[in-house]
Amino acid sequence: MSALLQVKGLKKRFGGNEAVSNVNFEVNAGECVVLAGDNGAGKSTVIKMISGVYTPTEGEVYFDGNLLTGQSPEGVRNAGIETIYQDLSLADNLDPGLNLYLGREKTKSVMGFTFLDRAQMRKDAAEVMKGLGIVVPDPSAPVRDLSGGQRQAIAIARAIHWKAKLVIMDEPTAALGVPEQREVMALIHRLKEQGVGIILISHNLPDIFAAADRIIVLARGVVGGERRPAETNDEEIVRLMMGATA
Amino acid sequence: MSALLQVKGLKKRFGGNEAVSNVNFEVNAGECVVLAGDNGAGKSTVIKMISGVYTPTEGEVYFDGNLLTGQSPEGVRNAGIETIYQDLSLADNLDPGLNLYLGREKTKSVMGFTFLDRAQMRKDAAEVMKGLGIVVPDPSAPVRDLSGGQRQAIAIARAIHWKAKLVIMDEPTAALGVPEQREVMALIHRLKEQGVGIILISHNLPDIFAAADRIIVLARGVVGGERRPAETNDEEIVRLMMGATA
Amino acid sequence: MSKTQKTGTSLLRSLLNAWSWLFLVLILGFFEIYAQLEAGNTFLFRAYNLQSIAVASSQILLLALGLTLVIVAGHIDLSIGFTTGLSAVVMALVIRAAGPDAGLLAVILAMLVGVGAAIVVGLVNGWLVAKLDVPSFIGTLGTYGVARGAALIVAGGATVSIRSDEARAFGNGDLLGVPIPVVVAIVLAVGCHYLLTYTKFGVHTYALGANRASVERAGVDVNKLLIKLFVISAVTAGIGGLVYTGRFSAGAANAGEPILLYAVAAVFIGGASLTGGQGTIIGTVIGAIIIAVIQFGLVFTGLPPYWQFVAVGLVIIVAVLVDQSKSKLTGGRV
Amino acid sequence: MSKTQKTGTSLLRSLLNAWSWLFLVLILGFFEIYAQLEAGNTFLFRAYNLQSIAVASSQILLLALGLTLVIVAGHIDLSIGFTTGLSAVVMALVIRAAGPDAGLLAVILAMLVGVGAAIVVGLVNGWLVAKLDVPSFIGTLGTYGVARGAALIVAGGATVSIRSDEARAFGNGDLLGVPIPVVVAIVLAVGCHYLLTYTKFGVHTYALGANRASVERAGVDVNKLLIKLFVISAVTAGIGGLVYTGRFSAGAANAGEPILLYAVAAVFIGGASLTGGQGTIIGTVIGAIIIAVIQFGLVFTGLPPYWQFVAVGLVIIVAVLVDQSKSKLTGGRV
Amino acid sequence: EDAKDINITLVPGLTTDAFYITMNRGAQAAAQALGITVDFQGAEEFDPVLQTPVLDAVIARGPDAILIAPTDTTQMIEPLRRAHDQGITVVTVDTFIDDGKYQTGSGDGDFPMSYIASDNTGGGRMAARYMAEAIGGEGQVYVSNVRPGISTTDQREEGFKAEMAENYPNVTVLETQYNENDSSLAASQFAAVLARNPDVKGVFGANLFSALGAGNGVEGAGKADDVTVIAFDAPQSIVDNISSGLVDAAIAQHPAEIGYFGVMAAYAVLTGESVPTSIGTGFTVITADNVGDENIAKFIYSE
Ligand SMILES: Nc1ncnc2c1ncn2[C@@H]1O[C@H](COP(=O)(O)OP(=O)(O)OP(=O)(O)O)[C@@H](O)[C@H]1O
Ligand SMILES: Nc1ncnc2c1ncn2[C@@H]1O[C@H](COP(=O)(O)OP(=O)(O)OP(=O)(O)O)[C@@H](O)[C@H]1O
Ligand SMILES: O[C@@H]1[C@@H](O)[C@H](O)OC[C@H]1O
Ligand SMILES: [Mg+2]
Ligand SMILES: [Mg+2]
Repeated sequence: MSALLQVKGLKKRFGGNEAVSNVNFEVNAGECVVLAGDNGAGKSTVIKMISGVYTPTEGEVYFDGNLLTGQSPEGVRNAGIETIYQDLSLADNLDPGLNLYLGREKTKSVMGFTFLDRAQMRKDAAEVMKGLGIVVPDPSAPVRDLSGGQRQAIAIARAIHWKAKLVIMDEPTAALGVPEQREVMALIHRLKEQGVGIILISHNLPDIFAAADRIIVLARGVVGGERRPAETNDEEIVRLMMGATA
Repeated sequence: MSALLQVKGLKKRFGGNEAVSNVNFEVNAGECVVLAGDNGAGKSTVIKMISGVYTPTEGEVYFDGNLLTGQSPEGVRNAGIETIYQDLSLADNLDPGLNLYLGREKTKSVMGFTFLDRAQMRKDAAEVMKGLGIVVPDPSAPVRDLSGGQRQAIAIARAIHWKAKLVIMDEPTAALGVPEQREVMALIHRLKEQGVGIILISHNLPDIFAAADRIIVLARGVVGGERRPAETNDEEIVRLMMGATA
Repeated sequence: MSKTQKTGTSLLRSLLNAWSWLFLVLILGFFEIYAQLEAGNTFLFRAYNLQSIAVASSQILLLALGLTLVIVAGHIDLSIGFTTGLSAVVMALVIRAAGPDAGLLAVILAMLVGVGAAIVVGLVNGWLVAKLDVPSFIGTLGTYGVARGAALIVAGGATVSIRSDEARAFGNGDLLGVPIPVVVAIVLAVGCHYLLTYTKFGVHTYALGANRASVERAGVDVNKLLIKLFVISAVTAGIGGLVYTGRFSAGAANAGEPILLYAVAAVFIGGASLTGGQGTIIGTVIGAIIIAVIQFGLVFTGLPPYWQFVAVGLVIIVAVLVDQSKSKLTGGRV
Repeated sequence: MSKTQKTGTSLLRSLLNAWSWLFLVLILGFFEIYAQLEAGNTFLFRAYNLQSIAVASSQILLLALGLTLVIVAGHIDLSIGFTTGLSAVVMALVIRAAGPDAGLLAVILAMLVGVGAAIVVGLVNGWLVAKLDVPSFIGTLGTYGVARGAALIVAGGATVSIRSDEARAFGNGDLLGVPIPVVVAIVLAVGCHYLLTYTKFGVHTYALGANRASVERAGVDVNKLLIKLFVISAVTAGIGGLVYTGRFSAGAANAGEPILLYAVAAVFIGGASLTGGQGTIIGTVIGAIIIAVIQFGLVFTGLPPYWQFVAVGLVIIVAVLVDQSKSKLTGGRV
Repeated sequence: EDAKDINITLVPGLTTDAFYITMNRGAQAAAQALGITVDFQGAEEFDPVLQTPVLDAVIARGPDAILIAPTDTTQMIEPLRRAHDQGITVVTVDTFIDDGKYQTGSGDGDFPMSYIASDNTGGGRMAARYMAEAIGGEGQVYVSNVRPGISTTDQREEGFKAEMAENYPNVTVLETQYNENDSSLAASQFAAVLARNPDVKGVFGANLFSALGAGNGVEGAGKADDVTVIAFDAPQSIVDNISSGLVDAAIAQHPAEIGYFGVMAAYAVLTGESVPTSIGTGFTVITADNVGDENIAKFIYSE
């Protein structure tokens, strides 16, 4: 059986700076691959090339055996890949319900006319966020007014709410409180059990070791090494991050 | 000797929602006070009332014995308080140097005319960030193009670059890599040694315990408890966050 | 730049939100009291006055409706003034070509062709902004020139006069006492309100105005969305041109141009912002009515013309201040 | 909405950045070739042509310079058209009051009073936007009306004609062959470029356009900054009024209004954006020159007037496309 | 100089007005008759700031003569002097510079060779006389105008008011209403004036859009029989409104004649003949009674 996701020779140049050079890896169904690496190593750039936000300078991505590269974010999402972006990518002027359903809004029909079902979406959002341990005081307020952690919870909720085959998470717990971080870790385990593939980016070593089936360390745009958690330890991972050769 | 900062009966209402109710605490020179609490507990709201971004609905803040409440962010900054905001508050279109010096730009004089000293500011920025373990590929690129951690490093650099008496840090390491997180922890210690007061907001329990002289736990807008690290442990802090009564 | 923002929610909510209502009521009250005390007659309680104001606001509104959507999306459409003119001229030309005995059918055909011409402008705008990434200010300023030139060239001059009772009835007739231009504007306003508030399209428009990445990454085809927005803007403006030709029995290339600024003002008085992501149709409707009421009311009070310029300026500022103070009260901003 | 953004850096960098130069050279080349082949004369190598184009661009530029700063800050100033008119009329009135033998001193005094009137408008704009939080579009639309009315009222009509050799020399004379209006525009352009690129004030302006919180929290008094910006905008527009009165020996209340749209277009062609945070003086200068060149060039080629509207529209779009394609090439956006 | 080499450029007050379009037709007719070429180049609005750069570019083309409707009496003197200084013959049509008295040896704007026009002030007076007769010599009327600062329309208003003041003491001229060339606003302004002055008897629309709007406002009020609308200029749309009774009369200038004589005068100067410094073309009042007449119909402007 071939891998769920295959990343082949990805490269990305911004002006004169090569942020990512020749990155290769695979993700299998039900597997959590952690992308680790220092700030500016190129992690977010790699996942944006997968999710369709950036076009790679070189290289291809295959998903379920099909070429994914060249697709728009829309195409990638429709193919079954959900992404939690590091910048959250929320519409600040909309409420949590609309952000949760953005692009896939719920509607109801009244006298032959289709109307957005704002109330239902709000209710659903409150529920999904409660599952993450977050209660929003006013569910009809725009997300601009929410706290950092509450906002991040919406971005997470949005990605896990759909039956995706692969979920990409770029530092999903960075702004979360302690209990919420634990919820997300539990969530990752549940997703894996359901056969969902996961790419997780994190700077938190305990989380990395707890979640990862494989750890891929990026250093200055190249893969510095790939380890199974059982085979390695904090120090080695940090050393790889700093650019020690594998 | 009275405390460096005194927070008295702060309250903040947003529409119908009371985000912060009656918060009191003090920070002494050379002391690091950690504000802990679950997402949406009101931590960021409290520090924004100190830094002049929000006007409190009720209550006052005294700094160095003088009333601070009512001052603009400008006045607060001039009084000697630097703040790292959770949203970083960077000017995305400017380079790291200009962001570092924003509001206090360096100039040089050429034939009687004053010019911004962009080159010097860029150099300084590169240096301060290097001290945090961060190298930016193109120091003249706008910070919009930087990675999440690189951006956070600039916000940190900006706050510590000035001889402040109090530094407020709202989740300063959330986006940082492992070595950079360690740098910031070391930095906090150095600042304390220099007699600088610190308010740190963090969701990272090890960091909280490593940095704090006192831990103040906020739960749903009220102070749930205050502990010295030596007197408490992870579980108790988390319990307090969840709203258990002290 | 962070201001209290308005996004479409329920009709009731929008109504309550829009304190501009209050201001509108205030100025209407002022003019009525003035009429009673000073002139011993009435301002409000005369069907003719209300009809005139309603028709004037509807002409502004027809440009402002589609524009509201474009502005909510964070863009601008400067071409609508001359799109109105193009559609007016094209409609007139088709009626003229159909000959003096052209009946209702010919007029309807002419209207369709007129709107068709407007749609072409909208498609070009959308294509420039979406596909070629031209900033909308420049792209639509370009099509402003092109539409203007095209209208003048096809008209062979400035105006094309027609004689058609059907067209004239469309512009000057009424439906149960409501002038047809007003009926048209109401129908389009309801349609645009529905689009902006109750459909996916509307949500995506608000999201686009706030943060393009949010909708793009959520899997929305932003290019298609942009093209639709500019076409809607062109269509409402184009319908404005049809109404113009009907009202004045002449299609004029510059039919909409003098109204453009008022249309933009109506959208902003209605709560939209240059940066996008906010604004409502209800707000725009109130904005257009406020403008029409003060234009009418100041003449009615007999204020000397130069002072009218000053007064209109002041009222526009105050209209927004009233709206602002409400956001302050409700704590929308801190 | 994320586009490649331009912020002021060094002069050289700005120059290199602005591919609009290239476009300008292209259209100049086109007109020259046309002139040589079709008419057997020259377009470029005649002082008269260059002077005419330079004067026309300088009149646009005087409105566009201060406006660039306001737009970079994320705002807009619609009032400048009539601020120009107000200052023109006030200058003319003072000269007239000084009598027929009024000398240079009276003219200088008149200019100061004229600019003073403009400053009042700028202060009001700044106060509305900064202190009362009125959106700049509405606030300056309001002062647009007020300035217009004020100009007409003080002028007691539309124009105030004067006879003053000094004023006339200011508008029509030259300095080493360079027309004085051009000299004035150059001096102001250099000043504005200096402000925007080399001073704290300029950095704060860019930051304000990108993210108000960034400058506010960095301890900058944003209200003061906004007031300064609107005053600068009013001052350059006001100086435009002085030049107008000098050129035409008359102050007209409408002096700046017909070129407002060109001024705004110049700023946007120069790389600014509706959302703020980008734009340069160099870009605006090129934008103004491009507009003046095509207007002059199209008449020069004898293109019929309606086709000129079309052509100007197309050239504006292409000017921006050229600039866009460069950002694409340099990978500014992905 | 060979006739076919003679080149004249006609610079109208604005290019998008039926009046000037018709003037151009007359000019082209003359050009054809003489075998010369006449170009048409102008600005989009009646405004000296916009007209000046067009004029500058026209001068750069080096025509033998410029036929121009200057957009301001003082403000266009300097720009036109540049043409004169280059040896280009200047003739003004429709409007004039300075005092309109040329070749007298005095005044800044003495250099144009001839001024061919129907005088706008006179047209305004004519409108006033017709209006006063139509309303029986008494009552309230007002002028619907474009915006302050357009010399032609300002002069029409001036003439209208002067005539009323001098000869019709029982006619009250109310405040002028400015409509920015927006017929819709002009219509709503009529409604407002009527609401304030229920007895208003007449409107003088100083240009096409003003009159169209006034006619529409009158129709909406159902006052077509009680309120007299007089239009200045006579494009087809106004004539249609006369037929339908919304507009009572139009003061038609003779733009085609102006254009024709303008070219003839310039040609004469260029070929060394003398021309009168001022040529007046008349007005024709078009009403429902004479609109069918062929001799009148020829004064309807082309659109
Ligand atoms: N749009 C862009 N334009 C130019 N350079 C960019 C852009 N995006 C990223 N970079 C640069 O590419 C490099 C990799 O950035 P990336 O965001 O992928 O890092 P990262 O590994 O996600 O870091 P972090 O942990 O801080 O989020 C950085 O040096 C960054 O400055
Ligand atoms: N501008 C605002 N308008 C309305 N409500 C707000 C606003 N800012 C914050 N809130 C609400 O106030 C509460 C406290 O928010 P705050 O940002 O202080 O939380 P926090 O403790 O910093 O959380 P986090 O750890 O997630 O950053 C939250 O429920 C939030 O939704
Ligand atoms: O007749 C013309 C008028 O209709 C236009 O509006 O302004 C210029 C005039 O000469
Ligand atoms: Mg990243
Ligand atoms: Mg927070």
